[in-house]
Amino acid sequence: MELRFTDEERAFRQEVREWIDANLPADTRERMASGRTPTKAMQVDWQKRLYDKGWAVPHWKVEWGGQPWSAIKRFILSEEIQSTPAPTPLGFNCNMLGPVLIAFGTEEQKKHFLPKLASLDLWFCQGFSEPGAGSDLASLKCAAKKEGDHYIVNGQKTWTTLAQHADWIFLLVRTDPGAAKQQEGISFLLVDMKTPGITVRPIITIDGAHEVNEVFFDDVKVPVANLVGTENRGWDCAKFLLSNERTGQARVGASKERIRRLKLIAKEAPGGARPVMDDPRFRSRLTDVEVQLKALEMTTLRVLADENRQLSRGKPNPASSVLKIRGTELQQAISELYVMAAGPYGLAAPNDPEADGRNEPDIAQDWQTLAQATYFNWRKQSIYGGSTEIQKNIMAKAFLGL
Amino acid sequence: MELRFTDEERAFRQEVREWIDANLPADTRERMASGRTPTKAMQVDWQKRLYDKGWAVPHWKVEWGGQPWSAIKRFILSEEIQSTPAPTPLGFNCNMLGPVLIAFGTEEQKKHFLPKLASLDLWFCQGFSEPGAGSDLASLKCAAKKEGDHYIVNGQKTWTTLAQHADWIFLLVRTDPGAAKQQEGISFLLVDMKTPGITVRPIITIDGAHEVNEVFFDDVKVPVANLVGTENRGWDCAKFLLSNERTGQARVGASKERIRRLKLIAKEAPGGARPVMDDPRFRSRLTDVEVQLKALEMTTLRVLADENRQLSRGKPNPASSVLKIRGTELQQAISELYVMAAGPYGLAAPNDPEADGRNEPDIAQDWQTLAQATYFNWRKQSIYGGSTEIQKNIMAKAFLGL
Amino acid sequence: MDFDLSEDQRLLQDSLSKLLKDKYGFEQRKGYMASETGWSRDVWNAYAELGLLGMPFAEDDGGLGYGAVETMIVAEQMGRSLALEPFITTVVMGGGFLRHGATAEQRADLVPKIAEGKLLLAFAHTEVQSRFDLHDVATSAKKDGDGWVIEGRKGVVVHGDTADMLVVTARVSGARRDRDGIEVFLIPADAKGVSRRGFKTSDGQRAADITFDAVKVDAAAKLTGGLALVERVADETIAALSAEAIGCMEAAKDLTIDYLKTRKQFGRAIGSFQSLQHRAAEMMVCLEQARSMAMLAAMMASETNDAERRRNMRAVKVEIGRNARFVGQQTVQMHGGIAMTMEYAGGHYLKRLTVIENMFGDMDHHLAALSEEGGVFVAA
Amino acid sequence: MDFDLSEDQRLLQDSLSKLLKDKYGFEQRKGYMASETGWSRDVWNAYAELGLLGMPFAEDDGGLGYGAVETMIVAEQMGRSLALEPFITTVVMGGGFLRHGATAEQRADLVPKIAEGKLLLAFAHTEVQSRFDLHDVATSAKKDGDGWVIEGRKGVVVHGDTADMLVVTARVSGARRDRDGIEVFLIPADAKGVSRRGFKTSDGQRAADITFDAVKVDAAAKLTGGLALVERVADETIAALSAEAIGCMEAAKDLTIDYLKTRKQFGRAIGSFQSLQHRAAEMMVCLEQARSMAMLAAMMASETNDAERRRNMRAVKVEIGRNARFVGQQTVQMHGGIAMTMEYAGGHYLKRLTVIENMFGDMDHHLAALSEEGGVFVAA
Repeated sequence: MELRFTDEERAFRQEVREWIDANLPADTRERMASGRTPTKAMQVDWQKRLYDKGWAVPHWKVEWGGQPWSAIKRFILSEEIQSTPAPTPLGFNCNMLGPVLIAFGTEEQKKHFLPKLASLDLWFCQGFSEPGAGSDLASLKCAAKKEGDHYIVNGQKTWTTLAQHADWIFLLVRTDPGAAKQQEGISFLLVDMKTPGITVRPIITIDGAHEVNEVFFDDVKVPVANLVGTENRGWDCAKFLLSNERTGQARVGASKERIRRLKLIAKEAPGGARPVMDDPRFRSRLTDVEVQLKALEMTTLRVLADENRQLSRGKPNPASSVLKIRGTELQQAISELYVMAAGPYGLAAPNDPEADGRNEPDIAQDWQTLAQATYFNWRKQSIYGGSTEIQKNIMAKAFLGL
Repeated sequence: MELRFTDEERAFRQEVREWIDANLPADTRERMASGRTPTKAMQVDWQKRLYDKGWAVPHWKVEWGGQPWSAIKRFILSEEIQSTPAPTPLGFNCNMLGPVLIAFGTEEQKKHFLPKLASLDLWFCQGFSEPGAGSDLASLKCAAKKEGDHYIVNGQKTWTTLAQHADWIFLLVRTDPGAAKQQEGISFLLVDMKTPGITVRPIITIDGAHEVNEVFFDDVKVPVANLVGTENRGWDCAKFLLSNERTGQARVGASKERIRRLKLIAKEAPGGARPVMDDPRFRSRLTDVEVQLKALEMTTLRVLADENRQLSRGKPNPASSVLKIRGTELQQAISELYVMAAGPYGLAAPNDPEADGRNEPDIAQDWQTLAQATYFNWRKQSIYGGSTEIQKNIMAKAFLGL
Repeated sequence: MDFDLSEDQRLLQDSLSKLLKDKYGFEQRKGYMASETGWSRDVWNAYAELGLLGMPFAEDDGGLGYGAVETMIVAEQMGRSLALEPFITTVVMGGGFLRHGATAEQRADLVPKIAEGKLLLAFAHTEVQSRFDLHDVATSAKKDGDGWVIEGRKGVVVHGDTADMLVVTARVSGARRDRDGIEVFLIPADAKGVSRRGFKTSDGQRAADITFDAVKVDAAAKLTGGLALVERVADETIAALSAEAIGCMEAAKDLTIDYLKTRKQFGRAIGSFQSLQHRAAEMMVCLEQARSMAMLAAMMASETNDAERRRNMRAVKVEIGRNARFVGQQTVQMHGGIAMTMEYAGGHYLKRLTVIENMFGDMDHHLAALSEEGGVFVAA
Repeated sequence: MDFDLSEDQRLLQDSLSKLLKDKYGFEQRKGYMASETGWSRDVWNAYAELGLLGMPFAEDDGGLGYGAVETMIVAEQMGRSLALEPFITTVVMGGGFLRHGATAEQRADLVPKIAEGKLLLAFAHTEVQSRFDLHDVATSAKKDGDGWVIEGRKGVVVHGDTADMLVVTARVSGARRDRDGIEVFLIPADAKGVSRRGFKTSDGQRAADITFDAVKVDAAAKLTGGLALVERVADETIAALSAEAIGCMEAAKDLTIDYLKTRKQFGRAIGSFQSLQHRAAEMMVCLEQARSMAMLAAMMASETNDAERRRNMRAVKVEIGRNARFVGQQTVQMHGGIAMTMEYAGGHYLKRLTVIENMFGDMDHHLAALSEEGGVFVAA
């Protein structure tokens, strides 16, 4: 048991930090620091830089552009990116579809798609959830009928994040409606968003943002070559994909950055007699979140360090469900601290420099106007990617034998 | 809607306060104020004084010694008793068995028992729970077989509070093991604790106290005249009894007294640089509990004021489950504040002036040594009398229709 | 003590409830919100017809002489419907300043206009540095002959963009945070030197940032009462906001329960899952505790002992805030994604409750003040 | 970074686990607790044979030269069994003072005795006014020729009733709460002027109240290091207590899960109720977060940057405390009545966890200090 970073790991962190400082465009950094999501152009530009450096998909097999690194080293890179803050490589491409293709794809699919996923030459979105299939994903209805060398897809997906930016979508569809079990008869398809018959309709979330969409499929022709894995066995791909999702969800680096920023802000935040940071109650609440985040950081490292053993064990580390549950709770708690710091001026809705400015920028400070919007937006964290309730069901089943 | 106490109610409160001040023996008051339960002698003496005054069972029918008061007036009396603090009239006699006898008892039973219950000439304990029948009370096994003009009782009860003081016990027993439903075939019996075949075995709780007991019945002969209500319909009595239990469980007056005392203590409690009360974090926690208690006080009043309507509605007020859930939570929270105030000297186990003094009294201050014991003991609050989980089940069923 | 509504009160509740049912469907509300004012002049006129706008004023002044309980009833109904009109700013706040601080002449002039729906008021108080402290006022009022000159900037003036008159706090003497030297002025919104920039609030309602640049007002503009008047009206407003919050929570709870009964996952209504049942029960507990506090607020709104009133109102604000947050968050959580969208009422309740929580002091503000002042239960 | 145990560490864990399985059944433990010392001399000797008592000392001093990870392993196992012996007081605390503050001669004399199980130590520090402040010391040490005279009273000296030697903090100069002027003395428990009154702690263990009445000690009794030494040993102790807490929580969790699987109500195992399943899952989350912090504590126990070590150890204390409280309370709640009794282990875990939470500073103490000192993540 050696619980400190090695000199090599420390040196690597320094290298990453310096490289990011030298390569991250100032406007991207600024936008990220404000707490906004990056624009599409910023995301693409930054991921290309990471790709050129060989750092976009370090967790992939080396032959597909990965790095022969330990999990800890990958954690360091990811944490540095989050805590700069810089955009994280697109999860749909790098953490979801990429590993699925490496595990289940044909050689052609791998050769064609993997480099484009890593470089973000193609932007993928995820077509899993449906209006009637949320937590109960396996009850999905979106159907694909084989006709010759095509599938004809009909149905609807929802909560499709950033579909408005996407070039392609990976899709769970029902190919055998007569299968004995719900989980059977599902297939995993890759679909070009430009295919006729696809309609994307924005869903505006309560913070006013356009992040998610409904996607409608009306007789959409998809070449059979775009099937991933075996027909009717798409649930295997989905399960594999979902089980890869968890460590990333802790987002410790991003939360640390948000806290660091809040500490600076709260030192200046107008609070009547004194800055907000000088209120012992506010400070205690903030520190309390920091403490939990420190614990979560250690838990993340434990799960990562256990990764190899986990593979041979065939069972995830009991601590891995902790990451999603506490990680999202802490992100939500931090967003509440921002609301608290913002005070009455937090009532002003945010100015979006991208959109046709809803508010003039100097009504309140930028961070104040974003505080409540972010708080509202982040309520999603405990809902999507396996809600807290679903995570606890999983824990009760898998680890407690209940 | 008139949300203030009337002048008459205010005057009554003053009258009660003065009477208690004049009549409560000093040693009883002192023992109660220390946070200990009263001795048997103290309980009996005090209840007799209340009885003589006509205040032991004001909620009973007037013909049986009750008072023609509004629920609010009864609340005032009860709150004043709790917040003095003085012993509350014995719940088993006054809130549980008494109302059951008034509703279900024979004329002879009423005449014989009710005055003795009110005056505490007879001390009753409650024989409901069994080792296999806790939250699931209806699965009880303790059996009574009719033989001539007697029932022969065999079986075991547990968690029998203060059985060591009791003269009699009221008992749920299974009289028809072949009944179609669990709730059927149960009867409600009154049993003299001196009857041969009854053994009381103490259960020592984690705070070291002897409050509860196991009670064993070995061929115990109970006259058929001691059956309350109809044979095999004892569940009706039990349900009636349990539904009467709730408003009392909020114990707002007692909690207010504990908080008032804690404020005084914490002003003197050694806390390094300053008294504990001067720590803004401690003070905030304390105030936060006070706020919730204030809300609970209002909720209690609402439920009480709604009492008549409730009877005609035939359904309890939706707010009534709140009383048990929040009431016990707050009592537990207050006990945690005492632990916090006590600091390192709270590690000393309590001195019990009744028992053969486990610790010498001046190792730490009396309240410090009691803090953790009380905290441990009060964990029971959310378990007994319908656990928090059971309360929420009830709410989901009754009020939410889930 | 009696928690029942009188016949008249029940009538008031029913007629408003009927009106809102008719005029405040989700789609109708969306339309009002998208309009320039952010609320409906039509509905406002209907309120006037119902008598709501003259409710709290003395009959002698042209009002109905109703009390805090009636305000509670009305605000709760408006909360249920997430009504957008400036009822609280004009009638409760503006009305409060007129009732307690204006002269009989001013009331004779203004109250009938309010009651008819022809005059809107807003309270311009918060400044960039003041956070939630009512006594933190940098805006100045300097003597100018018989009148005054007002200079300063006020932010987050709720419904300040559509108000006809502004109730403005300004300092006539002392340092920025002194309790003495604060006065309250009644200023026409179109007075020379007043400039307003309207903006959206986080719950989609409207507010304004208002600059007072050497605004001259006459002597009568100064109301009587200073900071004590401000605190009194703030407390009356807290009572009304608390009732509005109860309406929001009640409606959000109903919406959630309905959803739990109808939404199916894993082949069964999600309301059959015990963890959600218990959460719903906890929601109910929170709602009842909050409701008790809204009643306490109505009772305390007219308390004449200032310290007693403030103390209780702080407790109200803390407890309403705590429970509103739980109910708002769980409304979204138990619905899942659907309540994250603008197209569903669930999320809008969370938003409105969040705004209410952050008006006139958040939980920590009042908890801190209350604990400094000795807590809720002070020695008698 | 590597979280795996080495072969030797695993061996240590296994052999201690075996020993405790053998010697620490619930009934056996009750017997030890009821004895005069409150723990088992037999088991203590078995620890000595296993080498546990010499573990942290340098090989040159007669120890095994083990580090904080080994201490963590041992304390965790002891926590699982609710072991009563003075391992932490003698080996971790007493040992810490000897390792960092004693001369080579003192160590040569004392360490072998400790390792053989023949010498027990206790740390006499807390005073009636000091609460959790390590620098709050009223007990005085006055120069007396070459030696010192100690005068004062120490309370809640854990295992102080059976200790052979006491490590005592006393003030040689300055005011009661000055950081300077505190020294640490090693005093035989039978020295003239030392009087002890043993008592039970709330978890059924033993402590003493100790008075020092003009106790004369020679110059060598003063260890080197003052308050910095005390803080260092306190942090090492927090690390060991945290590991013990993990053992308690783990065992309590296991006990609860077993109970959920076997206890039947309403005709089914209570573990089939989703609300209890989710609570058990939350317990698991708490346990894992606490475990992470116990590991952080082991890592930080040897950190040479004092501020860095203190900061992290405060975070550890807060997080262990929070999660220990949840796990302890829920162990009782999910069991129901049975865990409220002395005859069942569940409640004893709650009690031990509560005592650990209140040793060397409770959550609020460390949270306050940490937030005053700038928080967990300080600018690099």
